[in-house]
Amino acid sequence: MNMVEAINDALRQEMRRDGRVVVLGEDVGKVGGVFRVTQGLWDEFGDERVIDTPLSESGIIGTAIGMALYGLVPVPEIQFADFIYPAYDQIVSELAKLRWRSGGEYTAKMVVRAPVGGGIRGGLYHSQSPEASFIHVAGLKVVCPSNPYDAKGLLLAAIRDPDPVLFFEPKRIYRAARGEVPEGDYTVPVGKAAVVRAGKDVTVLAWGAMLYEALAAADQAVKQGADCEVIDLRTLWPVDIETIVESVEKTGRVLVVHEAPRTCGLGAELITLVSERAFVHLQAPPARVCGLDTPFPYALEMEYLPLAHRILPAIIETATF
Amino acid sequence: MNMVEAINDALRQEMRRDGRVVVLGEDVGKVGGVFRVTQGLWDEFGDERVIDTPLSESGIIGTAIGMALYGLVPVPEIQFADFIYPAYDQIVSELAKLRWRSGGEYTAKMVVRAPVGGGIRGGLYHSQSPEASFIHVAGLKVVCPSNPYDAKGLLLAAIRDPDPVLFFEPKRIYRAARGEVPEGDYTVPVGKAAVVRAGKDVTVLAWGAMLYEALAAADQAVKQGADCEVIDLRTLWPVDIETIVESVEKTGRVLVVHEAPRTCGLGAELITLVSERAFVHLQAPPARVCGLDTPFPYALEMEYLPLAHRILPAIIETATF
Amino acid sequence: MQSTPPATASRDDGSVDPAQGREVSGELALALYEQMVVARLLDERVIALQRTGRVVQHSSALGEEAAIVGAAAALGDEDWVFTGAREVAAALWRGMPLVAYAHHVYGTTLDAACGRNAPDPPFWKAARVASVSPLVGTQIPHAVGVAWAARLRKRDVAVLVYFGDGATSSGDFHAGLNFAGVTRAPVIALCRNNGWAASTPASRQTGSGGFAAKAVAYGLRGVTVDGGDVLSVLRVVREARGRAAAGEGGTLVEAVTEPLREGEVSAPSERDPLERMRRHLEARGLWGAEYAGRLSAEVAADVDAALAEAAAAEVPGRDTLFDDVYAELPWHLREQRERLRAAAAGAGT
Amino acid sequence: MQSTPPATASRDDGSVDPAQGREVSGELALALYEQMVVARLLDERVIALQRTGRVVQHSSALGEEAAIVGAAAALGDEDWVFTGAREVAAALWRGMPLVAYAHHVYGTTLDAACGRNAPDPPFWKAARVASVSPLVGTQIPHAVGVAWAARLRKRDVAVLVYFGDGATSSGDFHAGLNFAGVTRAPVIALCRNNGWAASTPASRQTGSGGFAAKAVAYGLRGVTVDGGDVLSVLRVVREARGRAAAGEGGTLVEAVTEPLREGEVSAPSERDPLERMRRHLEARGLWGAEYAGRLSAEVAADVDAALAEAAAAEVPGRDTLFDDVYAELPWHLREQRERLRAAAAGAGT
Ligand SMILES: Cc1ncc(C[n+]2csc(CCOP(=O)(O)OP(=O)(O)O)c2C)c(N)n1
Ligand SMILES: Cc1ncc(C[n+]2csc(CCOP(=O)(O)OP(=O)(O)O)c2C)c(N)n1
Ligand SMILES: [Mg+2]
Ligand SMILES: [Mg+2]
Repeated sequence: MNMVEAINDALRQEMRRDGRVVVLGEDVGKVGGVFRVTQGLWDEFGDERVIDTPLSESGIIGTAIGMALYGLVPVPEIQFADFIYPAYDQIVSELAKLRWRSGGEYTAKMVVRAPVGGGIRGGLYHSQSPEASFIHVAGLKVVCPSNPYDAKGLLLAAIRDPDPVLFFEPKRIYRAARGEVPEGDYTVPVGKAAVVRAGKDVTVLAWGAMLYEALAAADQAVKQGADCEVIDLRTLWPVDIETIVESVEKTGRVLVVHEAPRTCGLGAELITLVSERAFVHLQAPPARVCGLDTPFPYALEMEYLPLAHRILPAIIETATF
Repeated sequence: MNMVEAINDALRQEMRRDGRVVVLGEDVGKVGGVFRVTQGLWDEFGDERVIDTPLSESGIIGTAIGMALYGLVPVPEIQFADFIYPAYDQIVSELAKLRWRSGGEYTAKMVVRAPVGGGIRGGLYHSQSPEASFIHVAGLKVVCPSNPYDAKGLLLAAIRDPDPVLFFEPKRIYRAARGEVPEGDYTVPVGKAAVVRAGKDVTVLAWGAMLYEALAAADQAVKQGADCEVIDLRTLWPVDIETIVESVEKTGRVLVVHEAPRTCGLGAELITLVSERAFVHLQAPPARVCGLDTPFPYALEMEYLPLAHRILPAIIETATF
Repeated sequence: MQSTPPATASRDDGSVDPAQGREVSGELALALYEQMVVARLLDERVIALQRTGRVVQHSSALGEEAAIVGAAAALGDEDWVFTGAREVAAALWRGMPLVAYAHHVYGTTLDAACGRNAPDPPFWKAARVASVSPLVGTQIPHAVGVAWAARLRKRDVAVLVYFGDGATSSGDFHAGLNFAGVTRAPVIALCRNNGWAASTPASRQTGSGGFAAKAVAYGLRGVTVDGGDVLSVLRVVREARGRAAAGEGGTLVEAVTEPLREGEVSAPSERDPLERMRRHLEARGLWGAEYAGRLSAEVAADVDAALAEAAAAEVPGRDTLFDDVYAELPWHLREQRERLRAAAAGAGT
Repeated sequence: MQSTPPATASRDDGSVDPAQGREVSGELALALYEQMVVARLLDERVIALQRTGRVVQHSSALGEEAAIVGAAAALGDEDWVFTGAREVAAALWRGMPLVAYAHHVYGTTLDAACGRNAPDPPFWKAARVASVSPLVGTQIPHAVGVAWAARLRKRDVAVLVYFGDGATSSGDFHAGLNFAGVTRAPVIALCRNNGWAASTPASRQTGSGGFAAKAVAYGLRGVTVDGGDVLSVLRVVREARGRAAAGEGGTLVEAVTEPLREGEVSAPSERDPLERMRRHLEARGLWGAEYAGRLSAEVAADVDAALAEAAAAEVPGRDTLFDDVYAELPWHLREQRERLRAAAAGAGT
């Protein structure tokens, strides 16, 4: 199964299991979304549970909040994460704060799905990774799976989570990442990272599509004598701090890879967390290999992305510091 | 002069000097804005240069972009920074990217003014400090003055800057921070920090209203043997990295204070920058004293803010590590 | 430039036509009046507290009580209400106790919102009065979402959402009402047009002339009503509620109000909605000096007792900050709570 | 449920009434037709390139050429144009060279945008065709801002902004047109209603029925026009341009179009706007087989030459990424540029 199929499977299973779950968004109905993630759901569940909306992201999230207040469990789709900004106010000012400002009396649990990241020649407005701008805001959980197994398990966990979850789907590997996915019900817990490559010299933190670049770089690095431990964060916030710190205490070195712009990205937070907690263990400056502090380019997107050839020298530098 | 008067003075002078400058926003006209920052401008310049707009922040920034394209120099006001999110898309997707995406042919220079921060019992929606969510986005400059002299000089520099600038005004000290302000024209350069207290033991980075808390804590810390160097960033991005690194190379210790939530705030970026550049000089874990990762509270706002009594123990801990 | 003259049952002297009003029972008419009297006095008291600095922020409804109470009174128990900042009386009408509102004003431990929000609007879950932020317009799509969900669930539940004329410029007004039109959600969007958004006159808010006219853009029904006339507002919103029940979709009601400036309250004008309703009751023989005296004494006692109780209550403790950010406290908030405790202990507080 | 039937000069057979059209000179009529022919062929060629994977993304205008070209032709040189993704022909009409567009499609060093954007829309500063993002609706307030600024400066400059029916749901449609109504900005908002936003039909986009009806909400004039009839579009937009010049404010034009599916192009229908204009020219004696043959040969040669030239051009170098983020390169971008150079050198690229 690929990621698209795994996410589709999770949606279908949960919609069968829980009649409160509804999917809404632009073009999610009959055509099954731009990436076909919701394909077939409209046929099975009809247009009262798989709903094509007007072209307004603020309206999608705003009305989904109302649906959730009434007791439904909406799973809105934002067609590309780049289009989430018109809904930024509804997400950060309303969705994130509702439970808190109402003393826990009102909640609007939902999972906001959106494809993120570059690598499909989408240019400025079809390639961004906006996680940091949501993690900075209290009250949201943020998830980003890197493979079909996690995608299904995390989505099922997210839909059952009592808090609002942003579920970012790395579109570059929608079809490229394939793997075994159990047919039945299972969850991958929100908040748990996975050590996908054990190693002793450098801890590499990555997620989504860039995980594969980190792994590729790690494979090359080992030939140059640097044995990386690669951790797939899976949940970006609240992050699995224990797994991270445990690894860095062992390796004494840390490197973060992400597609989003470098400045004020999640990488800065991860490095700061590590510096605060494992300072005495650190044997080299923490390092970042990130997207650039420029808009996301079209013709030069492979220059922008933190691909293996950029990660490798940073690993070696960190390992040999 | 206080901050309100200094900002008003800067606007008035620049509007006299440069006929292209227009002020627009909700209630900026006859009444001179909620905090009276634009008071008197409507009388002097009339309703074609000091313009009350409909209640739409996206419309304010969106039309200001058009005005700037035509050659005007808009200085839009967002009544509280908490209300900037409906305009987030126009700011991060359009304003920030216009020069880049048009190969430098089109630009929309403007200064977006907004009061930030807590301490006036404004609660969740009248107290926030959203700088990090804009610094993460390439193409914007972000400024936050802490005193009337800098406020006037930075605003004049910002209006003359070729790039879009977000000008965040710490409302808690709008009237409380007073000082000498030259009558005539002068600028405080965008991108330059100020060392406001020299010291040798710990570098403390702060800005806006929290600068005074940092200074108060530093005054107490020195009695406990910790001599702080306090730096007022003034420009939050692009930050004055030289001044910061030079100081940390000297002190070997760094602490950041800010009101915004801790996670993924500017503090994380500053600490990461320092860790990347001055790792061998660091003698203690870098520290943060920040707003909490909760929404901004009403009754308990003095618990939320990183006041001197919270900064002091962190300074001592850092100094004695 | 209203498309249609506002619906009103008022006579030339401004009072509400008793003939018109007979569709409303004496009991209901008195209840509406009394709710407006409570709202008026509550506003006056809280404004006074604001002057002393004891209360930081309050959004009063002086002169706009009829639009607020009349609309709320048209709903059923199962219906939902989303207010703007000024529609406290709608929550009270639906059963929020006065003292609960007083605790909200003071942000005490007994505030439903745990003192987390600056005053106004309050919410009251038992009566389906939703939690609304002071951000102008954001509640409109929420209200539409509830109504839409109810329609999907085939329940006869309607949703009333209040907002001001300024809010019609917000993107969320557009998003909300557009979704309402497409989904035929049973929503009643009540625009209280008091002519101003802070210092900005309605003429700089829209080029449309009237606000009800905006309904056309969404395929909703639009109606303008004299917002100083509680019985007309009640009637118009009841009609809208009927359309909702019949599956005919949403209605945008523009209630034109004349807010009183704070100084005007002590000298009630002919146009004051309380005075207009008073004369209506008088004409129906429901109002007399004795009743008036008893009512104002009772209301003052109730309001003052509520405010006094809340004024004496405690503000929430430090630890409560961290609750309800998430359903469960995650590690980073646990740490921040510990650190805050330690700093407070160190500072001796 | 259009409020008014669309303005059209078409006769029963779909062709444009020659009597109607005589207000348009033969020269202009031919120019309009030729621009539509160019647009059509360009679309066909780029769609073919997309099929091969050589071009990643393209927003075609098949069947909607008349609405696009007719509106653009109503403007003066000093006027501005903001397109949506499909209005490439408006930029070409105003003088953007074909080869410049071709460079945009391939994202070459000669692309005005330095290959930074995925294709469509292009911009062309010399002709006041603005830079627009593919985000639906965001350009509408920009257009209004330019128009408003021109009005403040007392210049007779109008602004044409194109968008689709889907865009009318965006918050920025509302914000932009609302500001236009209040400021009486000389803007012409051209909604190309092709019945669909991606897979979503107009009936799920709005409950309003027609899109021109939305003008009422802003105090703008609203008019519906047959978007397959280039001369009617020209006339209606000229009228709107006249109102703008006279200080009468903005107009929302709904141009109803019938987009062709890609397979339909080779078999032109009676409703095809090119065929309709062809028959108009024929009726006026402006069209003949010889002309047609020469025209299609010339257009094919021009289009193919432009695309071939751009296909052979280079993509921009790595360092160009960092230019134009700010007016001057700040320290962090200088560092990132160095690091990128080093990594590329290390990787041997
Ligand atoms: C998004 C947003 N922008 C601005 C404000 C500031 N503000 C609060 S009330 C108000 C005026 C509201 O006017 P209207 O909607 O007519 O309501 P009224 O106060 O007249 O009842 C403004 C501008 C806000 N709260 N939220
Ligand atoms: C803010 C935003 N949301 C969603 C999209 C994705 N999208 C691109 S075009 C489109 C449909 C636009 O429909 P319409 O406005 O009618 O224009 P048409 O394609 O029919 O010409 C959508 C949903 C986008 N580009 N921007
Ligand atoms: Mg109002
Ligand atoms: Mg369309």
